[in-house]
Amino acid sequence: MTAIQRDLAGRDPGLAGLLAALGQDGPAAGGPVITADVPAGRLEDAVRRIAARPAARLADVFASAADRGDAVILRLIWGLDADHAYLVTESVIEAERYPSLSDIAPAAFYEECEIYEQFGIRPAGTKPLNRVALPPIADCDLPRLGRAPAPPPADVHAPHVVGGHAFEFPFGPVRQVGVESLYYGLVTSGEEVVDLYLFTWHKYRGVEWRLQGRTPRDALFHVERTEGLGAVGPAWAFAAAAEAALGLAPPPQAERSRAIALELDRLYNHAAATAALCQSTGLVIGQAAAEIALERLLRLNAAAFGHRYLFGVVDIGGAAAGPDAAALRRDLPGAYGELRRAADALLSTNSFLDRLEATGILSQEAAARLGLVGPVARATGLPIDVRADHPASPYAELLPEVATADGGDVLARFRVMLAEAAESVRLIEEMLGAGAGPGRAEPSGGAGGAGSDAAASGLGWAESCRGEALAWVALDDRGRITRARLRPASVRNWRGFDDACRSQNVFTDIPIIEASFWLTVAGTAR
Amino acid sequence: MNPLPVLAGAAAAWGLAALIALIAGASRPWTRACCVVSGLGGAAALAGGAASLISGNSRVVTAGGSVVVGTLQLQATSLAGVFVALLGLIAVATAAYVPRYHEPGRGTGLYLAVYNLALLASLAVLVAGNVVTFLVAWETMALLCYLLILRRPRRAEVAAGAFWFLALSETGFVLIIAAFVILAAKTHTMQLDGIAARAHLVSGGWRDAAYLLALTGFGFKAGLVPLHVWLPEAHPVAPADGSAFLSGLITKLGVYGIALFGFWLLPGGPAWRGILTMAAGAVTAAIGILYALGERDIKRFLAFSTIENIGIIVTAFGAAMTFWAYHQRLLWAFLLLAGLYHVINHGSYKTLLFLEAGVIEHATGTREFDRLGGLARRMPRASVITFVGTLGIAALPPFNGFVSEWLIFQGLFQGFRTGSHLIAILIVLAAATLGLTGGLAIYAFVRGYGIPFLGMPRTRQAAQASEARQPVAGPALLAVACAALAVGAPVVLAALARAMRTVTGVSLRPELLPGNLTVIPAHTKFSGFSPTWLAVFLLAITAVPVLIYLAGRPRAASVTGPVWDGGIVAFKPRMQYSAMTFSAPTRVTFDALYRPSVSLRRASDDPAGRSGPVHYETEVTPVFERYLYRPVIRAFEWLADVVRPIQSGDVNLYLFYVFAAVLVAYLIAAL
Amino acid sequence: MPLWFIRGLRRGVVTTRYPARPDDSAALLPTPPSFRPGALTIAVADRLAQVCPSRALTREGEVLLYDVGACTACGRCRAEVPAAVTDSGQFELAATIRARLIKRIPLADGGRAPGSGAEVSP
Amino acid sequence: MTAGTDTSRGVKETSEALREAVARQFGRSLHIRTLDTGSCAACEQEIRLLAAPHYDLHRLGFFFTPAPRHADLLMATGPMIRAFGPAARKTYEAMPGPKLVVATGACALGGVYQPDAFTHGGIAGTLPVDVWIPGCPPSPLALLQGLLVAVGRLAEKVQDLSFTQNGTPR
Repeated sequence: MTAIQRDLAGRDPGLAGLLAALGQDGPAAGGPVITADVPAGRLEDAVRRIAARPAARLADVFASAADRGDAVILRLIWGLDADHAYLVTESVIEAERYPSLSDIAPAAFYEECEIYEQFGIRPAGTKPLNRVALPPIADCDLPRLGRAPAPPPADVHAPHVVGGHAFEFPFGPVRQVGVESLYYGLVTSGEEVVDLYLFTWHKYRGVEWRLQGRTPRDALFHVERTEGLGAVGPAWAFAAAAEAALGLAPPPQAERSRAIALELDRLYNHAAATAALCQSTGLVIGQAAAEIALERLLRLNAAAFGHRYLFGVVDIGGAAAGPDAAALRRDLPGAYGELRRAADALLSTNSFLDRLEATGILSQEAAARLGLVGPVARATGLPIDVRADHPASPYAELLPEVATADGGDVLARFRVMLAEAAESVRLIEEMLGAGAGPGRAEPSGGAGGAGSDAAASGLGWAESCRGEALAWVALDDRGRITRARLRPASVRNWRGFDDACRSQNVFTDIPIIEASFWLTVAGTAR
Repeated sequence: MNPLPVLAGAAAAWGLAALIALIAGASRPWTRACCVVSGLGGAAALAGGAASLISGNSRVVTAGGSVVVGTLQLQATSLAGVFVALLGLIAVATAAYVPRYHEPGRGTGLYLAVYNLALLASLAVLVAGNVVTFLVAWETMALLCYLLILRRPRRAEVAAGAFWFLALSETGFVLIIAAFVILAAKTHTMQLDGIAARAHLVSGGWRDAAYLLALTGFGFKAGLVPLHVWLPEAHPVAPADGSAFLSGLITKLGVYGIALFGFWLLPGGPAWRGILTMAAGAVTAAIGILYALGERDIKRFLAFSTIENIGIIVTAFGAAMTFWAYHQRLLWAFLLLAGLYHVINHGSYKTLLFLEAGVIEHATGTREFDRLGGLARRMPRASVITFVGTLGIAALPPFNGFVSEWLIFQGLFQGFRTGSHLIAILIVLAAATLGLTGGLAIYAFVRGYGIPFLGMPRTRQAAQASEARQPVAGPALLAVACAALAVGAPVVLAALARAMRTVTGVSLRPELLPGNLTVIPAHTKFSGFSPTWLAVFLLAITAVPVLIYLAGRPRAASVTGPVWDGGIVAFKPRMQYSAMTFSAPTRVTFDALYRPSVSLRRASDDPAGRSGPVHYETEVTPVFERYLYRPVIRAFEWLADVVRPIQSGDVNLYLFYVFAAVLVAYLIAAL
Repeated sequence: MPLWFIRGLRRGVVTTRYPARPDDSAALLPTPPSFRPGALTIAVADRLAQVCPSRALTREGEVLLYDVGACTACGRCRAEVPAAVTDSGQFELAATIRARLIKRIPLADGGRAPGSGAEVSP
Repeated sequence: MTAGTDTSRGVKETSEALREAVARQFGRSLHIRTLDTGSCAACEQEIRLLAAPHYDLHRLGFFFTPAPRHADLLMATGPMIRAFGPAARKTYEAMPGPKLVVATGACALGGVYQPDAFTHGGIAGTLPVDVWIPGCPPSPLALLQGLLVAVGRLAEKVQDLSFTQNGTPR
């Protein structure tokens, strides 16, 4: 994860003040990742200070068991996009309760629920939590990352009761053909969608628990299979985290090889999303056109990297496979041309556009509040793109241009995806020019950068096809994982889905909205 | 034969029943006795009504006589015969229903006394031979119904509902008096047939005035929009049989009044009179069913559906008058006939439905659609009987509602025979409105039957409902009547047609029924169908698949499994259509009329996006109460405040008032 | 819509003729490994079993048990010991009995010559 | 429908007979219901592509149906999350017999996940599997071959492959 180093001088001086307020000395905060220890007592104040900062978003919240006793280490990851840095605050929580973060930064709510289920500590206040991963079975004794919560009191989980004249339309978990299992509780007044909630616990596989005790390379195998559609982004984030922990610097051609894989990943996912949009709007013939493009892109992946879904490209410390440059140069224009033609035809088909326009509108305020990322956020006008905000090599030199749109409706998302696809093609051609191939940086000296917890933990990120993918890894001195945190973009963007579905939309719009979000359940129920 | 003695017997029986109830109604056996007597009276009335249909107008019977109130005159006309027969049918069914429905007690005794007297008064209205008799009987009937509604006077909404009824009824009564006074004054007679005979003496203007007064006055009782507001208020608070009586008969008395003026006392008249009546009917029908779709309370729902049916009947009458104005006597008589047939049909199935609503209320303790569900499994008898009534009122073959509505439509479709394009268009417009009404009615009764009886129970009361010891015979009798009135339609129509000749002077016999059980809408070569054979055919085609299934069952291997639920943990009652969600599309389409107000509370409005409980309420604005009646009421209150100073309590002042009044009276007389 | 129709005609047929004719896109697919028994010693077998992330490879005495069903064709074994492992090129792997997917591959010379593992290592 | 519950041996003999019955009854046309028991969504994408122009499984008489009531064949992907087991069994039991179950992808065959508190590590324990399709994810071509094997229109090849160079790799 050799991100280009920026020094404090290049940054907004306000940051130094903020860090000082957090008790940080300036120089230590040089790199793209700033770590700050915040005592539990001052956590609330610190969150207020950081949240008040412009272009500071709460990217992730997670906990890990401390070495001693029942204490829990609460980590908040802030994306300080204007400062091109991530800020990681660590707080040791001894008590059962900790300051309610979601009251200050609403984006933290989902993670608060996760942490309750995994570590048995819950935010202060009486607001109920939601069920995230644990199935609603009376004696559910799934292994936890930490201590299991006490038998939950009645007020922990908000009951999904429907009152008055609305009724709940149950949809799933076994839904249409060829889609993932997901349960919608669709509350409707008969015409419009009054409310919508999701259950994903029936796909929860405890991946983070699974990774504990494995070597990073062994774990990478499971990370790639956590979210198979768009596997490169999370894999890269995880590998980057491990590299940061191990102090590895992948060779440039390997980084370019990863980046090419990432852009190919983006291409085929946006093609698949286009096909799904056509399907949801009943435009079968357009779906066929998009699927031709999709299949050709997948075959291009196979020709270039040996796997249709680009598994096994990313490796700890580099790339296990390099692109077949000849095949890419030969087939990419044709495959992308298919997508381009299909998209142009779609954008001139009014019956299609009418279904997309003003459907599933998501306000910029909501996107920012809920901490959404990727095309969904960019379609509301938020220019969040890790490739530009936190450029890890090789993106620092490439300067990808961030595609945004206004309106936040399905059409806006569609346009953003198309623009990104075009940009990806440009990036791939540029990187092919610079040369890409396999390669791996071997750990210098003893594996696992023998040492203290700080040295053996790292944060990694990548702009997956769905947006910012984050990973945080802590290794023990034998180089085995003690705690791995995976945060694919799906985890973030699902929480905007019900917002987009609610109110002015009717039943038939929901598949369209789902297609335009193009998320996976596997990614959020990991 | 002369029906009057039979009817006298009915009256006597009801009087006796009232006496029994008054004296010893508190105990169960005496309650039964009272009901038996009352039922006998009903049977007598039924027979009498039939007799008066067969025998046509019977001669007048005069009794007593005094200068002040005039004489008591009774007369069984064939027009009234229809209503008398209906009265008898309802009385019999109710008599079979009451003993199981009402728990014995003093209140029940009084209630039954009032009820039987109300039957008596209604009969009197129908056989009244002169104005005074009619008016006295009418007012008695109204007051007794007021007491009927006041079965449980402690509850506020009961008092309110009863008051709505009384207020509107009295308002209408004043107009009715005025109408009669005009006719009596211009024809110099108080006898109804006398008035009918000399109606030509009345000048056109007065005729129209009298008719309009009558239409409005009786409209209050019949429930023409916007004079309908008492029905949804009074029906829910009365006991089930009480509301059945109100809907089944009392509203029909209003229809009788309209028919009395429009077809007997003042037949014919200018076209606009018919058009106006038709328009009033069409509007009533459409608005009635639309409001029914917005209702959550079964009895209010049924009340609005009554308004709809009254609208259909009045539309038919109005169209008939229009045809008269264009010398289409055949269609005139035909539509009157169709309207009267719909009176009988609606009387039968609406009574049935109200009685069953009472059964449901007793079995579950609620009348709210959204607290019921799944009753078909718990209450099979009630569900079958209600289903018959529902098919009837939704005008679906092979039941009676279909026959009468088909006849009305066929009549309206012949608007072109008026020869005037404008009129033809107006009539067809009315037909279109009735078409919309019919469609919405089916929608409304799919809801009205499906929500309470199908699906899964929505509350514990619904899940534990039981129909043991619930009345069956009464509704079942009416269900049979519904079927009979459909299958036997040609016969009944033939009898009606012959009877109506005495009213209309037009013979429909050959045109309407060329034989072989086929019904023809007045003009041959237009259309025609046979309700009897339709019923037989429908039974046959339903029987065929059943037979095939029964024949094929032994061989076909079948596995019974649970419903496919998409793999959810468990179905919840909340996961099915509720009454309000089912009718949401109409609420959206006609929101200009409903002006629905929505209140929504949901946990997911929390900025953090947590999901949780949702509560969604939508209310339909009672437009007429709010924008028409409330101002009127305010105006009266204001007026009351204004005139209060007159009442000083000073005796001399009051004497002066009397003197002034007498003086004014003399002056008027002198001029 | 007619435009779509014309576009479709212009696009032509892309549908594979499989199974009537072989499909050349199959050549691109990742396929499970195929082993050179000559180069498979006990030591190599253990290394392969250790490197396989989906536990498709296990050594049972002098036999390498290869579970084609569990194999994800991730290619790690090939990367670990290129000399002993190649691509099988097989993608038609459907089986009606699970046991048919488990292959027993005998190890070379009963696993003597422990050094042999070192020769094939990269 | 206890076939879903009792484990492989009892099921195996019946599944042979079953496959004959299926081949006899609907040799050429078959309706498919898919079931995701915890996959990573890649298998789902490949299954969706079966209907895409490049593969077009309709030409072979296969059709997708969302209602298990109309389905003859269940394509199950993923390692069978324990919490999802009841839903999976419901789906299987909602299908009319004779019916086939195709375990699709390495997860479903027990490759990626080992049995533990979260997953059964493969669907064999929950549903009676008739055809096994390896691959991570199995390519549409592999899926087509598996489906054709399932209805006995294509002979399975894997049993006479040895996966050794001097064997018969073909």
